[in-house]
Amino acid sequence: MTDATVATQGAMRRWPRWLSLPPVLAMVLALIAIWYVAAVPMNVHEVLTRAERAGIAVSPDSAVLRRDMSALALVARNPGTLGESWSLDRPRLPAPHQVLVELYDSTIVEEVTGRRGIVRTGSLSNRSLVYHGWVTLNATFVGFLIGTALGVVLAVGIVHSRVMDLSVMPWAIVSQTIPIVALAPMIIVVLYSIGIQGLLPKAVISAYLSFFPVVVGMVKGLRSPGAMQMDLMRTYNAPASTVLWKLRLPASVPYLFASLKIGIAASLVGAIVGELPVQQGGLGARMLAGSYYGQTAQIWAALILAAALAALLVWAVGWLERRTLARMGMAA
Amino acid sequence: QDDEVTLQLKWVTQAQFAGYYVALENGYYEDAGLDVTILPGGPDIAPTQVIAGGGADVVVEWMPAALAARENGLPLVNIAQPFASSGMMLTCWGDVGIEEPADLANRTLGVWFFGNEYPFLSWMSQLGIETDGASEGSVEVLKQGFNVDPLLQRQADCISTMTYNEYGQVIDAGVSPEELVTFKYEDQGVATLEDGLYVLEENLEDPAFVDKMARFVAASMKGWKWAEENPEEAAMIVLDYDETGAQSEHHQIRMMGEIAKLTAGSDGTLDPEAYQRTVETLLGGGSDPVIAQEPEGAWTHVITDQALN
Amino acid sequence: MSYVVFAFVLWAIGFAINLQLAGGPAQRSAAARLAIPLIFGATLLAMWELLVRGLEVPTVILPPPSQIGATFAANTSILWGDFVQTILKGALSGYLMGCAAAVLVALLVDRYDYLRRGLLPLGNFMAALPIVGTAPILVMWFGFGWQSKAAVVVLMVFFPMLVNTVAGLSDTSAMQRDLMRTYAASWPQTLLKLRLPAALPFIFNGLKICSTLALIGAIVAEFFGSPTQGLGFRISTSIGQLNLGMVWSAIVVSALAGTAFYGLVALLERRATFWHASQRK
Amino acid sequence: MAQAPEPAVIRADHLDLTFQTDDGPVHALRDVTLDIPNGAFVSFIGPSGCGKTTLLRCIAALETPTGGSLTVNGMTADEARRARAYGYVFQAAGLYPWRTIGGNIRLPLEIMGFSKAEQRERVARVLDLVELSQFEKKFPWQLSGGMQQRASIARALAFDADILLMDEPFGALDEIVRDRLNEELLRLWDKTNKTIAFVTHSIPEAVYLSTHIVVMSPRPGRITDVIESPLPKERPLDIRDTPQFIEIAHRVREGLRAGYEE
Amino acid sequence: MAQAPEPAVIRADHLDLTFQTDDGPVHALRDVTLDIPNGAFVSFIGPSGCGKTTLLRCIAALETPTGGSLTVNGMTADEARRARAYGYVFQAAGLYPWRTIGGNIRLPLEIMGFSKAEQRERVARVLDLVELSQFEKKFPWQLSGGMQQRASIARALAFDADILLMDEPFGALDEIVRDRLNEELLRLWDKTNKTIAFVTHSIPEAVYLSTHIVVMSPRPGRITDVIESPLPKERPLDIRDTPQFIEIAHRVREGLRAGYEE
Ligand SMILES: Nc1ncnc2c1ncn2[C@@H]1O[C@H](COP(=O)(O)OP(=O)(O)OP(=O)(O)O)[C@@H](O)[C@H]1O
Ligand SMILES: Nc1ncnc2c1ncn2[C@@H]1O[C@H](COP(=O)(O)OP(=O)(O)OP(=O)(O)O)[C@@H](O)[C@H]1O
Ligand SMILES: Cc1ncc(C[n+]2csc(CCO)c2C)c(N)n1
Ligand SMILES: [Mg+2]
Ligand SMILES: [Mg+2]
Repeated sequence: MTDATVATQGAMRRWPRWLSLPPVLAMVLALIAIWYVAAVPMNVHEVLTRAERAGIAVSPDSAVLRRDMSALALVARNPGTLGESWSLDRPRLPAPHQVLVELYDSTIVEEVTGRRGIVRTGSLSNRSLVYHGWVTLNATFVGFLIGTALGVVLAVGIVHSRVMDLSVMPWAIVSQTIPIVALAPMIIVVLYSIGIQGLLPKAVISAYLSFFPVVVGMVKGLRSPGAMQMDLMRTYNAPASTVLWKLRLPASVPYLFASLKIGIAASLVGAIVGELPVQQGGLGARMLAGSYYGQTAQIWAALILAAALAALLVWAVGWLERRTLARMGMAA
Repeated sequence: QDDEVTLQLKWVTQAQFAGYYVALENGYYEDAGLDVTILPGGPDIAPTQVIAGGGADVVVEWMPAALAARENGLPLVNIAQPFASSGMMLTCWGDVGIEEPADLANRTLGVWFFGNEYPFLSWMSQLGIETDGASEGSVEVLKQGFNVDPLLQRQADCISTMTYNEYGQVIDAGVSPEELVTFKYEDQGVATLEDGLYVLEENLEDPAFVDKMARFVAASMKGWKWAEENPEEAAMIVLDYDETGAQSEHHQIRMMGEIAKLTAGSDGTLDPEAYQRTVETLLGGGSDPVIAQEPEGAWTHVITDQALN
Repeated sequence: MSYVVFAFVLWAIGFAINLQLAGGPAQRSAAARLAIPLIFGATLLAMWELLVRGLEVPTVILPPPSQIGATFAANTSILWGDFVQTILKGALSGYLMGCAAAVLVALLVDRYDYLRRGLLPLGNFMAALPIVGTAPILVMWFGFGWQSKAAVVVLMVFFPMLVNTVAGLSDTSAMQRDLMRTYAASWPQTLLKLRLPAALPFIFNGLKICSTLALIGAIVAEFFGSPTQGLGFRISTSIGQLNLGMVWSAIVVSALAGTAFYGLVALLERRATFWHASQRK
Repeated sequence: MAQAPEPAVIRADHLDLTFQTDDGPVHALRDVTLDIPNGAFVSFIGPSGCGKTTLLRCIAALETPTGGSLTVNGMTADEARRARAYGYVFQAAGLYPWRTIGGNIRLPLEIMGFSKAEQRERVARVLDLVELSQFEKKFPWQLSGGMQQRASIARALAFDADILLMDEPFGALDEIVRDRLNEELLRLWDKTNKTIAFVTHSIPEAVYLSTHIVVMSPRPGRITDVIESPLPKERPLDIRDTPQFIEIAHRVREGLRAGYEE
Repeated sequence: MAQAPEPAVIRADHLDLTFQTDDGPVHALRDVTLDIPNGAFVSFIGPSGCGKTTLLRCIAALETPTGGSLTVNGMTADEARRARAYGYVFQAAGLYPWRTIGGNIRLPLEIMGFSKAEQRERVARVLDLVELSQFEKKFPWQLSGGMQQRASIARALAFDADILLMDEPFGALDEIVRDRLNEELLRLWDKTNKTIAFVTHSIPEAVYLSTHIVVMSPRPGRITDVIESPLPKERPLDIRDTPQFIEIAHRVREGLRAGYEE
């Protein structure tokens, strides 16, 4: 009777997974179309300046006059001279294909045919995004592990001690209002001074950003067993450590994973932030270098790779979550 | 058993620091019995802070920042000055009507901060131009980022550039030199010494340290001279050490060429006259001078003397 | 060395007081709930002061709180200017624009399921874009003034807010929706009378998350170009000048503003969602 | 109940409903034929999952049958819904926590566009009917479960639909509160002369309240028995100790058990 | 029940319990005096909020009385808890979703440090007792509500405490499932000879199961009546249609009503 009822509920889903692909594709296409159109007014100043240098008549004919004009007005007045909008060297907004080409060049092309590519040298080229993505990933993982461990330990403390709960929790919130990104260079310097260099400073920043969601989620999770569950343990006269191991921790697993998904994305941001000040590789260094040399396509390529990495990491945690919960018999 | 030396650069790995990378790559440091680690810098990494914390033995820094730090209680001493002259300048659009420094009034200017604003502020105060952007005849100052976009996008009429770096980027962006007007700080008489080597004063009391630094400076200068003579190879060495892989060959070779002009004529020994000029520029900062009083003991020839023998 | 010993003694004392407070009869009172974190914070500050002095940490690495306090007190007008520039002009305007836009888009997304299925996955991807990377682009697009900071903030708060609001709008039980169906209620009626009120807790959750994001976004964006004012500008410039007191003062301003901002939103939340289980004890 | 002399308000004819789920089809209702006469109090009883709720939801046009026909007041169920022909009371009170009791009862009135004055008047009337007048300004969570359930009944009564559909409205309440609400409900039904369809798990409740008891069998839900109650309209609670009552209850239990064993 | 000839296992003497809440004190129990003899099946019935759960929790040392005395097996309640003198069954089964049925039943055994072999043996035995042997490897959500509740009873039985405290264990189940579990529970009680304290809302359930029915009045919870059941130990479900049963049920209902009216 009720067995069947229970069993069917979990299986009901509103849409099969594959069904959401067409709308996503449609949105992506729409976005790309908008992007191409937007590139014209965004780049019009530079396009006209180049046209002028090439001796083509543009209106108005002085860059100083054009400076104060709206982009749309310039597009309207110079419809014939916009050919370069999608192929500028230093565009304000690179066209989608420019970004794609940059992505392709800085990954596959660089590794396969590049002077230092993996095909020639047997190791990843530091001119390729593959290498920098890898550098960032390493720091992300280490930071994520530190942050998660710290978060879990803090949460266990907070759940078991009222003093910790009352005193640490508010400051954990305050800690998140500190612009860590502004502190990153100082943190790195401070760690230099105690002889820590390379991956760890980035990981520390990464950990700082990822511990908070873990604390919040784990506190919730460790407290998720209801009064009844706790009472049951009391009737067994179980010590606190047993309650932690046998009840609180298993019960907090779904919460932990929800936090981990936020935490790993935050870790990635942390690693990237940590790479900005020190130009020693990684996607953050890459973005800054792109900015430094006005290579917008390079920034965009690194950005898109970073977002893709984040999506991948979150997906991976989600996969682990599904497996773990299924194994624990808690699959939703 | 080599002595360990950590060198903190002021900025990212580029030909601006070619001498050190050449010395490392060509084994000059090794020959001098040194095991040198070069830490690249970057935005918001203050070499002065790194050395204060003990993260480096010696740093590359601009003299204004070093003297300001000294006045703030961090006793840095210049032990060598591979850069004889300054590469800093203000680059403006010609078509906006700027021809001489006085025309800068009422303009929007991009300036580097982070301790690099001192020479600019001194210059403006010598010109008698306010920098608040509000009063008539003042300039509006923007904290420019790390690139030349503010100029190209015409968000600023002028921006700070280095002869060896940003200026080249402006040209690479398709701008012809004729479209630009530049004011070199050297020409304006407000040049300050750039890219010297600084150590903590207290360390100089240790003879072993002095000896180590002498060997370091000697090897570094050997690197610099090799770089001046072999700009292309030097640029390629720098390129090899750039972990971001972002630097381009073309740009680094050009940069090396420009850098060679600045290091030319220096054997590493600080020119006391240039020092004095720098100090006067900084002291003359009008109502808000960079340093309030004449520094003492801010440089020494001990190391270079020993190195050159 | 005695400083260090003293620091730990102080820590023990603070901890003991808190133990007393938390275990004592007053533990549920509002005063204790306020006093305990304050005492904790005060012990931390005192330990910081004593350890920095005791271990002779260079002040250009980590200044003691007393020095930070002194710098803060001596520069209130500068810091006020920075606060206005970064928080009021940059963060607040971006926050308002971003959150408002997100709620409007959420309504659209909620109305048209096609949009939801197309836009939400894309939104999640966009939300993963690290803003440190987008900031230089936005500064290039919107200039050095507060507008580019606001743009960074808009980008930063938009997706978390969107996701929360969309989740909130669908957080009605099947029963509540069926009830509206039995009344043959129209879509706007259902929205106004059921879904928006039901979404309020989620909307406020989003507003809270975004309040700290907004602050951080505005400050970070200043690193990529700014006028000669603002908290990000102050922090970056002061590090270069080795004026660490000023750096930390700016951080204090940011933390104070962030905490106050968060507190304000939390207060509004209590007011607006007094009926929600999480707000009742 | 078929061929009842009164005109049928709700008429189901060979109703079928199959849910399509990922695990294959679930037959919730099969071949349900039923006439509910005007003014009747019909209880539906049957084991969990037998389709009681589904049947009620079909009548309320919250679910669409996959076969057979269903008319309410001569219209299709959905037309009847648009005509606001019924009040629906769910198992949980389901009051909106952000509205006061008065505000909750006012909700359908606002939606249906009653004037402010009329709203006030009706809220007062139904609050009085369920004896919650002093609680108009209170919020739901400040009331006990029984009071909340009364408020939700008031909400369903406020707009004066002819038909009241109630899905285990008292399932979550304790016996004594339940007894009281049962009494009140009977009184209310008597006063307002509505047609009530009532789902319950409790045999005594079904017997005590109804003019007709519909016994259903487990999945796929079918009607196994329809018992017309010979009990008088006037029913003190004591009636439950009478042999007549016990006899009907016994018959219901037997019907249920039969459905189980099949 | 006072002065019962059997030795009293649980003895409450002028028990008082007042909760201090933000809205002032709540008197949950007042002056409760009660002896529960060895091997008895005692039901507690009373309106919602009258303190049934609170009383049970006091016995299990989950709540500390503010007045009076309470002994269990001659010890204080808390000593009895430490001696693991009782199994407690809650209204919801409350099985851990991450443990199989077998794992859930093993939980108290692990905590109490039984050997692996002993654990296996006991789990098998109690699973057999509640007829869930084939379900040992299943997860709770793969079982129906009634089966889950049986598993939770097995969990409480596993470590062989003499006293079983059950707080509305069948409150959430439907009538037919409930009937079955009632039968099973009686059988189990008969086999194991435990003392059972059982909270319920249902008058038939209380009458059907108990040797003693304790009727309680609304806040502050007091005992208004203790009815010793003359029904035989052997109780088929049909017994509920006998006049004797109806007579006791009537008495319980009157007692309840009296408590309400006061
Ligand atoms: N939306 C749905 N999709 C799939 N199956 C459903 C759906 N709604 C109900 N069912 C199934 O239809 C059957 C009948 O359900 P229904 O809720 O009508 O039973 P019920 O008699 O009301 O049970 P209960 O007494 O537990 O409330 C059940 O097996 C249930 O699992
Ligand atoms: N921890 C507590 N703090 C304050 N009041 C409480 C607490 N626990 C119970 N009460 C109050 O004590 C009274 C008795 O509660 P109890 O749960 O024992 O009633 P009950 O008879 O079990 O009710 P029900 O039949 O609804 O389960 C109630 O009024 C309840 O609100
Ligand atoms: C934060 C920060 N901003 C600007 C500079 C300026 N600067 C000094 S040397 C150099 C390299 C040559 O172009 C540059 C850009 C800096 N050091 N740090
Ligand atoms: Mg149902
Ligand atoms: Mg209870």
